Amino acid sequence: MASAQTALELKDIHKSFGDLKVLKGVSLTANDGDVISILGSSGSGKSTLLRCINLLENPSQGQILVGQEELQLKPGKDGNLIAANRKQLEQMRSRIGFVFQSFNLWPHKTILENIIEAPVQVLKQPKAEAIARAEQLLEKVGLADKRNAYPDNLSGGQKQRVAIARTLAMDPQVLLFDEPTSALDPELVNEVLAVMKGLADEGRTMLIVTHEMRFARDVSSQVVFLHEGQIEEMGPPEQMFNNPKSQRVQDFMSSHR
Amino acid sequence: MASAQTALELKDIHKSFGDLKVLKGVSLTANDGDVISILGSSGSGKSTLLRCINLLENPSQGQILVGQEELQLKPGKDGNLIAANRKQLEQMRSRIGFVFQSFNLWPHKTILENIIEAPVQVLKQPKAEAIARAEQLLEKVGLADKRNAYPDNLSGGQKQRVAIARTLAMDPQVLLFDEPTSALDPELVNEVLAVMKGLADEGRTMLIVTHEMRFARDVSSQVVFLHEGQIEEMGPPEQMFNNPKSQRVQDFMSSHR
Amino acid sequence: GDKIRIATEGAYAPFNMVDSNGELIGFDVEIAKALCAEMKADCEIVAQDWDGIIPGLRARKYDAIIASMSITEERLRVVDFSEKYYSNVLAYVTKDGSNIEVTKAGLKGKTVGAQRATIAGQFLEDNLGDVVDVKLYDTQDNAYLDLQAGRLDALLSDKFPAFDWLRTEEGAGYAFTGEDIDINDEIGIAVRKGDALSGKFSTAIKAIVADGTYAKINEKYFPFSIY
Amino acid sequence: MSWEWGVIWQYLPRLLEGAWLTLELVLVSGLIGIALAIPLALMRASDNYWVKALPFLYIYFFRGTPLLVQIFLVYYGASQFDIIRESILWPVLKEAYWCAIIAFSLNTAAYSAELFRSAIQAIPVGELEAAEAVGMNRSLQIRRIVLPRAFGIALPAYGNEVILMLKGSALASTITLLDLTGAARTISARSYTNMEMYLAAGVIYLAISALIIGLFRFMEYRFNRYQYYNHVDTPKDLDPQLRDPHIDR
Amino acid sequence: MDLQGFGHLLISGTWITIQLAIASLLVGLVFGLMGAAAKLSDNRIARWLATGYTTLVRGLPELLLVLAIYFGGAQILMWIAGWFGYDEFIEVGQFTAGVAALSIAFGAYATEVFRMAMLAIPKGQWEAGLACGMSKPRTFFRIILPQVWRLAIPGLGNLFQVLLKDTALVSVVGLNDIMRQSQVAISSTKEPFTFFMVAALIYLLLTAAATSFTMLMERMSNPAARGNRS
Ligand SMILES: Nc1ncnc2c1ncn2[C@@H]1O[C@H](COP(=O)(O)OP(=O)(O)OP(=O)(O)O)[C@@H](O)[C@H]1O
Ligand SMILES: Nc1ncnc2c1ncn2[C@@H]1O[C@H](COP(=O)(O)OP(=O)(O)OP(=O)(O)O)[C@@H](O)[C@H]1O
Ligand SMILES: [Mg+2]
Ligand SMILES: [Mg+2]
Repeated sequence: MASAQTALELKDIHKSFGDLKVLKGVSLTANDGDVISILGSSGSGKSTLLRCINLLENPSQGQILVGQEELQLKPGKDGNLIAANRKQLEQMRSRIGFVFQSFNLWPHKTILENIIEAPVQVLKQPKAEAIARAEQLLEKVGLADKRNAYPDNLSGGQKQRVAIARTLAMDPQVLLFDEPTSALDPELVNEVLAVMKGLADEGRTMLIVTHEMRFARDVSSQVVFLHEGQIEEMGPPEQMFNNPKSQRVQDFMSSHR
Repeated sequence: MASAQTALELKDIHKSFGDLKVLKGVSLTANDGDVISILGSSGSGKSTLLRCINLLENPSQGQILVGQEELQLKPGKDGNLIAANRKQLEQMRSRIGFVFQSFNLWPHKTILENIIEAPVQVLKQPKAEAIARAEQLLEKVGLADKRNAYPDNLSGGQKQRVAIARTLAMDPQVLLFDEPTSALDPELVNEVLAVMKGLADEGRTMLIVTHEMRFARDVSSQVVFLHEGQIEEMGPPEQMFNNPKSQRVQDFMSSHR
Repeated sequence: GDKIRIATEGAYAPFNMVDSNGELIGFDVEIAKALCAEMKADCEIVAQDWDGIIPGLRARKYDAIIASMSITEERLRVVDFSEKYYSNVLAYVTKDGSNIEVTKAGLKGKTVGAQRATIAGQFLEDNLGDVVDVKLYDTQDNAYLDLQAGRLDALLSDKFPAFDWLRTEEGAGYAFTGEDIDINDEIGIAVRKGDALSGKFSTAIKAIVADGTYAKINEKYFPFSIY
Repeated sequence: MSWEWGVIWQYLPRLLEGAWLTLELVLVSGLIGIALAIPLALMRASDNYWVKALPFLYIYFFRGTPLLVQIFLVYYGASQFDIIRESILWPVLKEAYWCAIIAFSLNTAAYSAELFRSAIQAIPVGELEAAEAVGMNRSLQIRRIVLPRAFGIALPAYGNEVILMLKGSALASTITLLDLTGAARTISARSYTNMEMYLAAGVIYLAISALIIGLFRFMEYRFNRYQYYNHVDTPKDLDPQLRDPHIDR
Repeated sequence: MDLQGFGHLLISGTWITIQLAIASLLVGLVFGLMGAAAKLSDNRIARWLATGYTTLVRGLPELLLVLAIYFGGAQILMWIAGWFGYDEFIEVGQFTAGVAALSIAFGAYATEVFRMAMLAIPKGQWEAGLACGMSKPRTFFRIILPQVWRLAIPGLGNLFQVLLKDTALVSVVGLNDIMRQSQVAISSTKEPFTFFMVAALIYLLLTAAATSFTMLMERMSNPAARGNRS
């Protein structure tokens, strides 16, 4: 794996909701194999940043590149940027995996159907192949025996692991996680973190919004601290946790041990 | 105030719900001016006992006397005792005030209407008189300015104070309180306790189920400890708090400081 | 009491219908009034949907039906009738020049309409039900509407109301076809079983026929006698 | 009141023929109604003001006026115009059967569209975002996620709508159709046994309702399987041999 | 509104329709309250009767119900009266029969609405009334019923819309409502489309009026939501 290859690049992302400026110019580069943790207090814009990357939220300004390819944007009616080319957007989204805080599994499909849905429908994989792959993934997240269950029958931690498997089934270049463990009971958190740690060890490129300090410290290659819509400081975890430059980060770290 | 006059007497009250024996023979006498706190762990039958007094719950066995008058009971269809004479029951209920944990104010009536409802409808007081009295009571609980508000516009503490005023408007011989502060935020609890303390100082006869140890100790003349449907021990607060005889009460007190 | 309540349908021109004032008018109504005058009775005439006109009588909503009702065996089982106050024949109405032969063979596969719960309707069901598509309407008016709309190839109707309709603007392009069907159909006044009113009406009918009142009313509607 | 039970048996075959027509009317117009309701519901759920407004008027008209008026408008009303009588639509509009189907379909489409719209709007946003995030295009989202989910959510309410349609279908009798009510009315018109016929028809209607309710229970069970799913582990878990801890999986 | 001289007929038909709807609403509400009370009562027979009533009526086409009550109502009434030795003729007019049919149907649905509303009122509301010494009926009428209205009105509003439209069915038995008057007009003018369309528009106006009325009632029934009057 060529380590200097860029997997994802954000340039000067801005985002407002009405008068409220939530992101005020965020730039960020993730190379292949990077695991970037995004920290910041509530309301600092972490979720919004992540959602802007695959245009679940339309940014007001900025550029987004996946691999070397730039996502074509054009101004929309409400002043925000929208995709200029839906086909390209859909294709790019299929290369970016997004794991939601609240899982968002499709309740009317079985676990297996949840996982093969996108590969079959979007990537046009043959069904048999998609199923074989899904079974591998379920094995990996430790849920091989739940293939025919429905999401409502699973615990929170199991649901989140299925959500991760669903995302991995698309074999995305970059994985985005928005607080993947905060909807879970403390006991279930570890299940999910273990799976994510496994992914990091495999060399996956990941951006993770999280409040799990220990995880951010142990797993990330980079830690980004967001404050009022801007990057206050970023660096390797040792530096960010042990001697951050910014007072804001120091305060945050000391209150979050 | 003749202090030896009996205000309320319970003799050997039993109550079962199906197979579950909740009260197993409780006898209790409250003289005029007594403030009796009833303590006990959850499920020990405190609420049930209070509700049996004015037949919101039908006891399985026992006698209830308000003043010198005995409530006439007869066996009902389900084996519990029911009022033999509805008129007497209604008349007795009008002499026993009940303050609910969850206030149970009537949301479609203003505060003033809530208070005058029973005096006008049950005691047939002239409306003007009832209003004058209600205004005095609102003054007393510190809510004179809310007379035309509706319950939904009040805070929890204010609601409970209105509920107390509503009960006082009937000028009852005995007041029963079922955890009058446990549905409230800690800040609001004090509002209500202050009003209750005032009532105790006036010499009202009160039975109070509560978890507020400090209040029970400072205000009561008697403390009753209920355990598994029986009176485990009763006595003046100094004795009950400082050197209870029963091991059960000692344990309870030590875990509830 | 003395008051006699009489029901009519109000949708069977020219025998009974409603004018734009909401008043009931027509041959039946005038006969009813003449009979009441003859009997010196106080009468009230009410409109009633045809479907329910006999049940209404039996339920005592009114005491008599003067609504161009044929005297039939089936009806006689549930009500009594006075003697006839006119005689009816059935006739087919088709589009002018449609050349339909109104025989069982000629009507085969055609759609023929009539009003529900009438002699014409029963005649169709009993005699042609197996070869033609019989459509039954709540009112005669609706049947005319469908004839005009072209949904019906032919309409079997009592002859006189159809005669009246053919004279109107809407009826202009239509005509009687084939022979009249005389099914020995007499029109009488229905009353509840055992009610003495039937005799009184019969007497009164004879009286107005005799004194010329009947003929005068008849003239207003038809250029020939229908008694 | 003397009841003539015999006539019920005598005319039962004709009543059952009528019941069959009733079922046919409900089924055919129900299917056409859904086909119309789905695009209408999607339009109603749209964010675009104009796309939303058009079906609104349609729905408002059909929900605000009696079905009887609608049937008469289609059957007697349309035939008033020569243009319609001379158009190619006439062979269809000429038939009372199709007029009833048209009126019932348009009517139930309006009601069902509102049902489906609220079902679509009840789908948690996250489930749609999840579809979007994996790169599904709009039509794929609608086909794979929105409609199946909305259908599952709307199913119980839609069952009620079908029952209402069954009851509404009695109005077919006013435009010469011999549906269950039409048959009962025609028979009683000549035998004067109103109560007996209405009673018999009523019992048949209740039986059909029960049938429809049962059908929808079954459909709901099949379609919303996930709500009824009882966790049964894969067969290998049931195999005692494989449950032996010494066998490495 | 002239409509070739038939405008006034339609207006009088509208008036009949309105009378019919309002009378059926009032009687139907009584049926609904009684039905709900029976369904919630301790008496098994009352519950059983009420359940029979609602299942039966809700399962039958309204048209069939109108026909059955109109043609059979008097017979049944007289039959029942006969048991009590009363043999006189019982008059059931068209209007009465129409109101009976429509209110029986309305009442069956209203039963469910009221039952839901009654169940939604916290038990504590009853207890607070009883604990002051109020009798059960007094508590019901002074405390519970006013709150039931507030919860039931949206549901009743929907039912009223349905009722308003169902009045059209009564034209089948010859009551001179909007529908019947349109047909009378059509029989002279031969313009079915025009008159049925006018009828449709009148119904739309009526349902719109009913909607605003419901909204008004909804506001009136919830004094607390009208704001703090202090
Ligand atoms: N759809 C929206 N419309 C309006 N304001 C929004 C919207 N989404 C987010 N915001 C606002 O944007 C700000 C940033 O929100 P965001 O969800 O990105 O914060 P966050 O850093 O993820 O916080 P948390 O840790 O609580 O999830 C907040 O003030 C929020 O209220
Ligand atoms: N209506 C009822 N039906 C059946 N069981 C009941 C009922 N009400 C109370 N119980 C049971 O009776 C027992 C005593 O209940 P009660 O409410 O009197 O306890 P308590 O001492 O007031 O407890 P807490 O402090 O939690 O309010 C409990 O086990 C409870 O589950
Ligand atoms: Mg967030
Ligand atoms: Mg309690």
